[in-house]
Amino acid sequence: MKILAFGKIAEIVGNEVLIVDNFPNTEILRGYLYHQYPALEHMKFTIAVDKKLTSGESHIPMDVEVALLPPFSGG
Amino acid sequence: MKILAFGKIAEIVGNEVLIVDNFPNTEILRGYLYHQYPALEHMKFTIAVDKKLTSGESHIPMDVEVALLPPFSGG
Amino acid sequence: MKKQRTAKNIFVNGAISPEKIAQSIANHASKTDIGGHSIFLGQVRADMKEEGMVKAIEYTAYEDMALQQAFEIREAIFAKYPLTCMHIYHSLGEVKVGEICLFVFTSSKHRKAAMEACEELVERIKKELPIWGKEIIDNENSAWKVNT
Amino acid sequence: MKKQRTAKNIFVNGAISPEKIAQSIANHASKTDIGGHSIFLGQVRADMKEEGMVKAIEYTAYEDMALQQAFEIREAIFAKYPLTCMHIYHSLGEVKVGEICLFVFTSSKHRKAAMEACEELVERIKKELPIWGKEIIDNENSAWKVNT
Repeated sequence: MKILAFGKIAEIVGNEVLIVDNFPNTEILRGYLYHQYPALEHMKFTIAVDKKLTSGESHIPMDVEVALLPPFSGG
Repeated sequence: MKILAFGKIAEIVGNEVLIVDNFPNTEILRGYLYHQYPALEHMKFTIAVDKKLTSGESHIPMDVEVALLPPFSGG
Repeated sequence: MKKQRTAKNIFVNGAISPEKIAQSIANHASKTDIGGHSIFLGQVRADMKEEGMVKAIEYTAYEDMALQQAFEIREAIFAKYPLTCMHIYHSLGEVKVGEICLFVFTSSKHRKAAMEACEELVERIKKELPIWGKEIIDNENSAWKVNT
Repeated sequence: MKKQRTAKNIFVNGAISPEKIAQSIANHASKTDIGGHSIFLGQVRADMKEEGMVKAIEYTAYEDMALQQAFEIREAIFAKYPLTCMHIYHSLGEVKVGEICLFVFTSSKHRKAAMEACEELVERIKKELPIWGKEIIDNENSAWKVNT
């Protein structure tokens, strides 16, 4: 699956797009990310699934866009 | 004394400046105006003395500017 | 020492142009402690009255008193909110339907102060400044505007 | 039949110019049922950070999601307030200190609706749109902006 990374998270993971195995839900994805990029454990970020914000453990359907969003700071 | 008239009041009194005898206070002035211009009795207006709004019976010093102000409608 | 402000002229002959507003915004680019601007613009509406359709408003004012009142309002708003800048412009004379007759502009470091100050300024300007609008009707009638 | 609105692009490359704002205001002169416009402008501040002085903010966004969110916010605000018009513009890329990065513009028959809607829009834009500002510091450092 394809994961988009934004802002400070893109800097930490060193990329704006990650190609990873499929993960069934956001908690398992989060565990994977913390393992791969330990610096993320100290960061607040939200996972968007199909361009919608999620919280807690949310199902990740196949073939949808997943994105890692640090706190917004527009305006 | 000189009295400035604005807005609809200037239309009713037919002038933007009235020259009248001195009046000691705003209530006596008001009585005079109602007598001279009966249409004013049906109008809401405030008397400004020296560019300050007055209410009730207010003293009119000599040689200050007096003005008749219908409800404001700026903006 | 506190900066001493003096009464500024707020009156503009005729409509306030979008270019004047743009210039006023551009003038603030050098004030790099500003984070937010709040602007209110009053525009003349083509209201339908008993007498007919409004095509313009003709503004008159008791100018000396209005400037003095505007100065007092400015000082009160500056004392109440942490503002960087505040500007007030009001038209005199004829302003046609669709044109701008009032331009209120506040700036501050953080947005809340600018927004709240702008809103309070507009309310006070409408209530407290001795300005009158005469609605010019398309059939050559007229009616005095009433603020609500 | 209710007018169907579709998602509009809100993004502008680089700073939003005062001329664009003037043009947007001028475009409303033909809407003669408008009595008041409320405008909020966000301007980049020269804040002093631990890392040094901010000289610009570089904006990025999750554009697809931001446009979808902006559309939903627009619809909610149109449903809540009797507005005639609503416009939102946000910069992407670099915006220098003193330049405008956010332009929110609401118009209504009576002033209250425009003012309240504008304020609510600004709050929601800052809180809900996936946009990030990276503060560029004059010594070539940078820091991620934090909304408060």
